[in-house]
Amino acid sequence: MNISQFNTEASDYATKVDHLFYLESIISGLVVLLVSGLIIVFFALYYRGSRMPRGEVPERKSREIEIGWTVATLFSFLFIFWWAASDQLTALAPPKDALEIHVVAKQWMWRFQHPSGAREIDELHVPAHTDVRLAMTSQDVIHDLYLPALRLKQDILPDRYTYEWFNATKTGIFHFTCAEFCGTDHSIMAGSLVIMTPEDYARWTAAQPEGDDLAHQGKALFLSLGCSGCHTPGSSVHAPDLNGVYGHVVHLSDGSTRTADEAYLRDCMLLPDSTRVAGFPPIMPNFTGAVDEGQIVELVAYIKSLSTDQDAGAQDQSPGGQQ
Amino acid sequence: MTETAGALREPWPDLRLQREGVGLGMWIFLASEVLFFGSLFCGYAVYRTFNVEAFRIAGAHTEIVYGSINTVLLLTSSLTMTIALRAATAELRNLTLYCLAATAALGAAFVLCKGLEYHEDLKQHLFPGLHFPLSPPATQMFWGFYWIMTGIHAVHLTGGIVVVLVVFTLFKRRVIPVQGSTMEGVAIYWHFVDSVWLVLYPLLYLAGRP
Amino acid sequence: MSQNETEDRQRSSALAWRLWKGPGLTWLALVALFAVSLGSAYLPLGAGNLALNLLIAIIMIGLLVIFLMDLKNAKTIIRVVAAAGLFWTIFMFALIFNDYLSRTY
Amino acid sequence: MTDITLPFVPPLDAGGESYLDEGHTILSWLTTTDHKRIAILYALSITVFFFIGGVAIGLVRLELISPTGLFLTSDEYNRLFTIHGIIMVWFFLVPSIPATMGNFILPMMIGAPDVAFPRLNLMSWYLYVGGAAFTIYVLFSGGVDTGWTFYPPFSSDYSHSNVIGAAAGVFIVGFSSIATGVNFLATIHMLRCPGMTWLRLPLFAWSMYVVSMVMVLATPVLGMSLLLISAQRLFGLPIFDPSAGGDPLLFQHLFWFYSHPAVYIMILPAMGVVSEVFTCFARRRLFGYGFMVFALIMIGVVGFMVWGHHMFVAGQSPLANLVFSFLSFIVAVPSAIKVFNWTATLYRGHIGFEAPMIYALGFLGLFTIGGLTGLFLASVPIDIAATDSYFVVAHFHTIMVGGTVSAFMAGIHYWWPKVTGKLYNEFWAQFAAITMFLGFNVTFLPQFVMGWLGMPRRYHYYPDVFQIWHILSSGGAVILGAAYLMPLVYLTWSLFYGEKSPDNPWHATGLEWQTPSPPPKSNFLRPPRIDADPYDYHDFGRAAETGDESRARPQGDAS
Repeated sequence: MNISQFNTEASDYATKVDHLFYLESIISGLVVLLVSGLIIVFFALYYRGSRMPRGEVPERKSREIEIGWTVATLFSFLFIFWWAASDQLTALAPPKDALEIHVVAKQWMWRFQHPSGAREIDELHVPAHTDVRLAMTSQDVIHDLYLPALRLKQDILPDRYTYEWFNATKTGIFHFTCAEFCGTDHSIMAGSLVIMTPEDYARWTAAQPEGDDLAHQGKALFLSLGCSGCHTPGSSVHAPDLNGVYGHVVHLSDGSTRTADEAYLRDCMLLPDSTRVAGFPPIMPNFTGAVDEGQIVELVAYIKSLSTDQDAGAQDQSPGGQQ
Repeated sequence: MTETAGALREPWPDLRLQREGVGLGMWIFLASEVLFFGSLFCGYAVYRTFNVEAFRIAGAHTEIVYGSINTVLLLTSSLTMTIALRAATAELRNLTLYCLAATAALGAAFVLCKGLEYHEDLKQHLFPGLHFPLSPPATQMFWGFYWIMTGIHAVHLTGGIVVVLVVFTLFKRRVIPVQGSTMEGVAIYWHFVDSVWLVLYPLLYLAGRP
Repeated sequence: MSQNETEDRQRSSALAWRLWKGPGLTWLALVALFAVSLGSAYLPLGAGNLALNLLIAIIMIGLLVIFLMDLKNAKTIIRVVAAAGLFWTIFMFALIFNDYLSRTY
Repeated sequence: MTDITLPFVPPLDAGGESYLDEGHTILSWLTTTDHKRIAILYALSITVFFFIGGVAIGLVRLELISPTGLFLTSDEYNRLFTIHGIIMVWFFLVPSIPATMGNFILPMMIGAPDVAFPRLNLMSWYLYVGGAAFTIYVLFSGGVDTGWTFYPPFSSDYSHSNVIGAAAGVFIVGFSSIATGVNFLATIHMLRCPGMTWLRLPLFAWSMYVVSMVMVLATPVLGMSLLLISAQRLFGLPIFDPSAGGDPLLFQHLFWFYSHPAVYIMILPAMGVVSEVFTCFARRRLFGYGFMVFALIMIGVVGFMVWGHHMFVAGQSPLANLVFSFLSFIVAVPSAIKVFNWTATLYRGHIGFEAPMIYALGFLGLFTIGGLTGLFLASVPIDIAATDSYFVVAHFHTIMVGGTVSAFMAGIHYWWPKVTGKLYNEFWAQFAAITMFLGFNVTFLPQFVMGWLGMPRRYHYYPDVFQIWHILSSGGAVILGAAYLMPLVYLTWSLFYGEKSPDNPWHATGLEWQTPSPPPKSNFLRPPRIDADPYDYHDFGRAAETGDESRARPQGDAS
């Protein structure tokens, strides 16, 4: 293993983080030099028994000095805060149409699902110069996908989606690992991040054994689980039509409203009672235990595809992950 | 000014300061307790914000009769406790003893009521777990808080009853004089436990009524 | 001797009445508020029910703390301590809700 | 300066014999309500735990010499670093300075015969022992592997270790802290001697005041969070279970609501100690006393509002990240002010190089480094990259071990003659102080480096590119361990063979020095009274003319 798998600046964002790090290192270095320099000078001059005349210490001045360095410290700290916060804020919003890769973490392995349907374990292939968004969830405890070369880290929680996104600029093989303590084999829950040129990535995807993309796999599940029995326009059962629902606001039976994003669709399968759409009977079965996180991802991808086919703009309204 | 001799303890110079000190110490401890219960209320508030309907459904299943009786019992016990403290300050020894006994009895009645209520709840399997009768799942969250909140409150109250009984015995046997600083601390603590219940009552019993 | 005793008893019963009066009135107010709270819970006010009930609870606690716990006669430091508990709880609520209410996913 | 005279005259000690001679049986120690003896009980117990925690991390550092491990399984490794964290945080650092030096010195410093509630004080030690018993039990019943942070759902549903026992131990020891806090607050409010106004309180007393406030207001929230975890684990109440609408992050909020202020519980007393030591050994008044007091209070209060910087990657909202980041920068200001003030205190002094001063300087250097790296972690983008890595480990060890333990040592050496009436060997003390500083840096500077390079924390096996840094760090740990053992030896030695100390060997001001060493049971032979500001080492407006001059006033000179 090589240290460059960790500390390479593999994206523009990583470079920005490093710049901030250098800035703070310089400021900190100066403060340490100042304080230790002063201590050494005072020792050299005023050690007990030195002949240095001590003279008066004007007490009146001390107030001005105190206010002086309080204000100076405050402003330099605010300056660093402003710099850091602007970095943070510009990195917040994931770009639209990012390539979305689903991540499922569990004790102690990683599973990645590409939109093309390709799956991999403990290895993540991504194209360079492309916005990539990772939608992550955990099947058990809290994990954390740490991508050192991209200076990214995000906890992954059970029953919830968290996101991180990047646009890598360097190709190569880098390290990724779990950063939130998750039990016995926490320290070997790691893998390789392979950043490839977009062309290589396309070739790699094409070479993957599973031909169907996520949405098609989802459709197959949708049929085999019997969802289609109710959720089709012509069905005799009174259930919401899923065409175009993704990204739109839905009114729930308890009077609240939610936007139909990934988290909502997921809740519909696992918590049907609290996500029931107004005007529909409570007949949706609870799929907890019947589908795993990977299958939920496929089903959601299918329902999303029902919207993008007919209403290309729908996804723009999705707040999922956006800040 | 008859029996103060045994009341003064190290390191206090006089009884007035000692009483003030005990009062202050108890109030500081209560500030700590406020945060203890405050964090519990904060959890309840967060979860209720996101599960309004589930909390309403779950709240409809608490035993409002027991809850209401208990509220009145505790309010009354606070009254008797106040009188006990004032009587102690005024050196009315018998009144102090009567009121302390009444307070302990009201407290015990509360615990008894609470026990009956728990029994009733358990009969309906209202304990989060496999056989929990309500849905959606967040109703279990409400009941989780119900058990923890009432449980911790009951522990506090039981502790209070024990302390009141001990103080009662010590007064009765004239081990310590009533006008010492002891009553100060006991009374403040008792009122605090009562106040906590006044928050629990609307959160747990009135939440799902209409 | 016996006259002394009667005087004593009279004095102490007068004293007892003074002891009971303030707290007794507070107790009546508390029980009345409790009744209002219980009754209002059955009015269909929607989200207003909990708000009203909590408001009443806060008033009740206020009465209890000020009159029964005698905060009205307490030294400043004790009021500061009581306020500290409250303020720190508010810090906690404010900063935790700052997170929850601004989450979008 | 007006004299607020409290109507208070402490009882006087007739014989004036030392508190150590009040009883020699073990029972007389176990039933004592004397704050000085309780301090000694605490000192002994936290020393035991310091070395238990030290052995645990020693094994961890040994194991980490090899990237693939030497002799432990991953489960054993996880249990070792967890028990190290739990013991060091709750059984050493939190009670370290307050329960020992605070208990011993604080009442004397403000001229009180004892703390306000002596029996509560003893009870707090027994609570500590009770919590300790649970922890020892956990140690022998297979340990606990959640990390000291107890995050659910791992701790509540997935861990196969003794989480309940560990949580119970911490819960109980928390009440010991609350009891100490209540006691100190009441003591400082009610029992100051005549003339001891608020602005004449020495900084150590102020630090005890603020730290007690933090203990009282933060600890209950920790208790509640542990109780909720235990309820979920024991009874299946779904408090943090997302499938019933729960949120594991709520636990993190509650936990850090305590555990960030806990960092201030550890560092504020250290700040108090070094303020005493710097002034005494520089023969100078504290520069900017008022600002120092204000800074302490600001740190105590604002320190409660910054906990979210532990959760920047945990999944809290970006707005919350921004707010907590801002507040974290704000809380760094008063800390920086304090560093500048201590430095300025040396100006035109007569600086002596006795062991307490060297330890205090070690504190100053390491606290500066630790504080500045805190700025890195308050910046969201850097924190995202560095959190949960060795950078964070190095950062908080620099504050808590480099800072607090150095100051703890400074205080132990400074007040050792007062507590025991014996003088320790100055050469060995200076040698240990310098070794400790060097050993610390060799241990933790490599951790900063590897952390920033990408070495995650709590890792049993690690990529071999980090091995060189781990070896350096383990080597430093050996030096550090030796440096910690040295005081144990020469201080114990001094108890039996040390020279008898004069009452005030450092010619320090401060009421605790105006009484015999060791002090009598009631602390003072004559009623104490204060009629000057603290750190009265020289007249206003001028530095002390000579370093040897004692400005220590004879006790009770105004009575």
